[in-house]
Amino acid sequence: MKKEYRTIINDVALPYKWALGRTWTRFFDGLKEEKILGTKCLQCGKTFVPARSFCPDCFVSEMEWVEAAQEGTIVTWTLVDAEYDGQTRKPPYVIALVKLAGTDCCINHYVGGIDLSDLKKVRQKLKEGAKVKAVWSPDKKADIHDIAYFAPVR
Amino acid sequence: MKKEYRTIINDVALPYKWALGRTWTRFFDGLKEEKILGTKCLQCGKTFVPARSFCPDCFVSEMEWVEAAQEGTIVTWTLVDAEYDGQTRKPPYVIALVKLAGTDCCINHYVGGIDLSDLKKVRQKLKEGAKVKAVWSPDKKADIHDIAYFAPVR
Amino acid sequence: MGKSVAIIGTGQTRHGRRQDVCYPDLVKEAVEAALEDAGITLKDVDGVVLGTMPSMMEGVSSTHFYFAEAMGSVGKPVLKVETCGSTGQSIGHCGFFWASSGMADIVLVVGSEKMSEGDGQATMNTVFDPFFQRTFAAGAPGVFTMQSMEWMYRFKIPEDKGREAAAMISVSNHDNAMDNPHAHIRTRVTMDDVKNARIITYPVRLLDVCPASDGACAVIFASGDKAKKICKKPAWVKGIGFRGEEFFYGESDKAIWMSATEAAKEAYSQAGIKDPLKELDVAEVYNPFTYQEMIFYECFGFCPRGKAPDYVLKGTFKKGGRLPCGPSGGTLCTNPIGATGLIRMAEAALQVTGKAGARQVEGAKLALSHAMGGVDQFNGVTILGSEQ
Amino acid sequence: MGKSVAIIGTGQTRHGRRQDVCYPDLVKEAVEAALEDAGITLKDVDGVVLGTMPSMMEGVSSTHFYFAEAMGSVGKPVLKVETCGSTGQSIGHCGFFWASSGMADIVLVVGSEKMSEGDGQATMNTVFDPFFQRTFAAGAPGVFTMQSMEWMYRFKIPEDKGREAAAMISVSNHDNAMDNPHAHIRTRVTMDDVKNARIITYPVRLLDVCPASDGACAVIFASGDKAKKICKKPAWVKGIGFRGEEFFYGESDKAIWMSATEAAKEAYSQAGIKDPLKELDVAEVYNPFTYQEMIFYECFGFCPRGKAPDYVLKGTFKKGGRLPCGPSGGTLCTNPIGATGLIRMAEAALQVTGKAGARQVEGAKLALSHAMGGVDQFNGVTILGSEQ
Ligand SMILES: [Zn+2]
Ligand SMILES: [Zn+2]
Repeated sequence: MKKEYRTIINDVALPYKWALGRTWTRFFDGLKEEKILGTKCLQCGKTFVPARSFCPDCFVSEMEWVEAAQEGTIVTWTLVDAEYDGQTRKPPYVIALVKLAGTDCCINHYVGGIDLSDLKKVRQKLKEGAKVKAVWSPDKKADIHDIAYFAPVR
Repeated sequence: MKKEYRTIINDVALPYKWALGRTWTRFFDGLKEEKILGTKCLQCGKTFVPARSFCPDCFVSEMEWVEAAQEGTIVTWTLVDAEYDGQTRKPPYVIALVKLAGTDCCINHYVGGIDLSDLKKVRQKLKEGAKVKAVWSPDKKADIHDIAYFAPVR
Repeated sequence: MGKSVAIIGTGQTRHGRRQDVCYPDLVKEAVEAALEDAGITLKDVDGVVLGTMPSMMEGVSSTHFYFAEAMGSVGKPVLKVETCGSTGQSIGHCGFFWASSGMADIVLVVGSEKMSEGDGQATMNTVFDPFFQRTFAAGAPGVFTMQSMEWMYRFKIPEDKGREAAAMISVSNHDNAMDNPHAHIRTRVTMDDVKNARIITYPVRLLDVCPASDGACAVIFASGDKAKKICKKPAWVKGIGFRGEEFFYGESDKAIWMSATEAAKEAYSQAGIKDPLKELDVAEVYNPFTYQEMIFYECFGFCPRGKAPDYVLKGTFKKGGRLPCGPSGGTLCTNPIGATGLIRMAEAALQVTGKAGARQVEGAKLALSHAMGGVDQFNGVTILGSEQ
Repeated sequence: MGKSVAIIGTGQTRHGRRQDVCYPDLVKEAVEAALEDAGITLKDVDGVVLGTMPSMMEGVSSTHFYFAEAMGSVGKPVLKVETCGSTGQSIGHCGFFWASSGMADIVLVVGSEKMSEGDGQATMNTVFDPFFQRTFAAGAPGVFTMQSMEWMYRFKIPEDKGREAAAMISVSNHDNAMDNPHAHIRTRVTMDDVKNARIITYPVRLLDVCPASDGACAVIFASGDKAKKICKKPAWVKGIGFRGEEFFYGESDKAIWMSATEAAKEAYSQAGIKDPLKELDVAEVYNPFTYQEMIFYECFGFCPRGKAPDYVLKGTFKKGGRLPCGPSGGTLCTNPIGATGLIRMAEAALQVTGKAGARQVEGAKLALSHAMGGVDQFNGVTILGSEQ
């Protein structure tokens, strides 16, 4: 018997040329030199990483460049153990929100340099407040992966 | 001097599995057998190609299958002479709206089998009301390209 | 509040894997059901609002055009609105604004998704900027799980207690879905099933997570005057609230969650609700993840901060509990994203008009419906009531 | 009409190739300008409506989230609306509904596109269904040119006359753009330049077609009461109209074009306009293609069917003519798609409030603005006036 309905399988690919603008270009140039650059709002005093061209709280452009610490603490994390189309890493891996010392927001990144085979041990190591430090990629492309991952300190 | 801003070039590709449903599956199966199938609304009597599962005018599902003529007339056309990402043909080529005899709407397709080197001659051949006829692809995949193009008659 | 507006009809498809129909035909299924429920025809409709996920989910970027016949929008004004997961609430709010402005008497609102045609998590990744956050997203589970962990850390919720309560939420949603003929997943699960399911994003497991569904929902809004004329028992819009958050995920506090908290607060204030746990009869909370559902309970004032697991464990939000949540089986058992938030609203309308069948909460008069979108950035709340 | 609503401020970026800024920063440029024009701050804004093309144009599918800070929507209700090219009118209408419903006093409406970041025609192709129409689309030029040919056949317009009138439209829009500091293309062209430009889709040539621009526009709507309190000279919304058409391109008559005709008719009826050519002082018609602009003139009742070329050739729609069209240089010289329809509305607002600078039509009191979307499926019209 003939099948009554069918599906058609296809991809749609679209090309992009994303502009970084001055602020993000400088932020990524910083990564290439192993510096994590943020901007500090001259009105409210908050420091944002990645750098912003204007303060998200005050809507003003008066910001000054600062170099952020490369150490920070874990605010939250999860161990990803499922595959999705579009992922750049093969699971399992850990993603986390990291608050760099002296900044007023968190950044998303991987946490690496730990053994993921025993969940209990992972859970003991990766707590809220656990200290982590940026580990740099040897090959730098001026993109967010110039930081290879954050690794637990001590 | 260092460039102040940069762009990042990348593609985004997304995968799809499009469902044809019963009506469109049968329509494309028809093409494979060199038949152009439409549906006729039992309420208003209009015939639509490609086949529809319900009448777009009456919003009722009472439709009967009909085989449409393979000849029709050109309602409008244009000669495409510019390249775009995502085109399946290399320009120049002609696209047109063709009204198959006995149907109440037009379909989009290519017009082929004509010499495109002299615009004046093209313009003389491809007029509103000019008769065209479906030319079938030798290799059929049960998709809209089973009709290779419409070609002028006489 | 503006001029009063009511819901006079709702319609849903059979949700699930619907490869038997093309996408426009799926949408028509919901539209026809809603028209029938309201006892009107397309001719009575003055305007149409459509919502889906970011529109490349199914590879057709302009679905308001793809569905022109399926939603009967030919010859009518039509709007396409999308705010990710919160789309269903946003299109409802848009329908409300339109009818309340006096520019339309009857507005047809349609939400849909056909997730079997695309890749949900790949599409979800395109929601993020391509520079900073996209590669660390791990789809929706990644961010929603990080939020849940942040919440448990903040309120010192022991891992075991969180796990137990989340499992109970999964079990009770699955139980409820058995009463809902539209639901996608209709299987009972046990506490052990949930706790032993495979890990997606630790500690979240497969049965803590919604499915990817095909489905559509249509809801018909009418101006107050029109509603009273043509509908015996409309569901009145008592309050609406919506809030957006920051672009950088790491910039806002997701354990407290301003957007969810403030959206509910605004809706309550319009509806005159002071003690939601006492005054609401039923809630349709957008719950694609069990752990996250508990954060919503706290944001919506159903219990104090950090106490949701305790309330869950004592059965407050179960069928027969003080405030039944998700009698439909919720997002956890059915998630056609662009439709999901509108399904919550439709279910709330069914409840306050006594038309919810086997999933009816006896005597329900005041209901909360809700949806969340982006990567935690958007929350929308609508309160419906049986009285004007 | 509902409760009265007015535009109290507008802002535009410098449009063109803006690779000097990231996309959110481009949007902020327009928002800042509009706030300054209205003399308010973000704190005064009750809600935000954003519109863009189908959102994969720039590869970020949820721009309402990407722009959260740039449009100041954090902590506010926010809607994302997109109807392709007609987006700019749709978001304006949405702003109107919202302010008119009484649920907001001030609504910030933002439209944007950064076409240098994506591929416009490749994105345009995703608008079509993947089964029947996508591969024959040839982007926007293909369908718009077929429509123009259909129109010339229908009304037996000689090819040379059509060509001459279309060239004149190109020349006059390019001339007008010289007066507009925001315009993307600011170069004078001659009739011969247009007629000898390279063919895109015969008979349409390069100078018959709009550019792909980066740009954003912001327009601030206020309820009538609020507008009168805080704005000396608001632009009043006198009428809005929008219509959708069929999904299959070949199903409707594009030479008559129901959606354009009926959208204008509805807006005229609300505004009390009977003879648009006489009563309107200026029009900002959405004109990405010269030939197509003439079809709009006929649909909008500026001249009888089939007579647009004659009216164009006698100068009716030029600067100083009976009804100046596109004093800004129009879409033909600036097309950041999601912003374009809103730019038309902003330009109309500038005209009726006497703030249009070098492009001001002396004493303009009543203006039409318009946008078209999909592949001819959507048309939206808004009439603005200097008096309530
Ligand atoms: Zn600040
Ligand atoms: Zn019919």
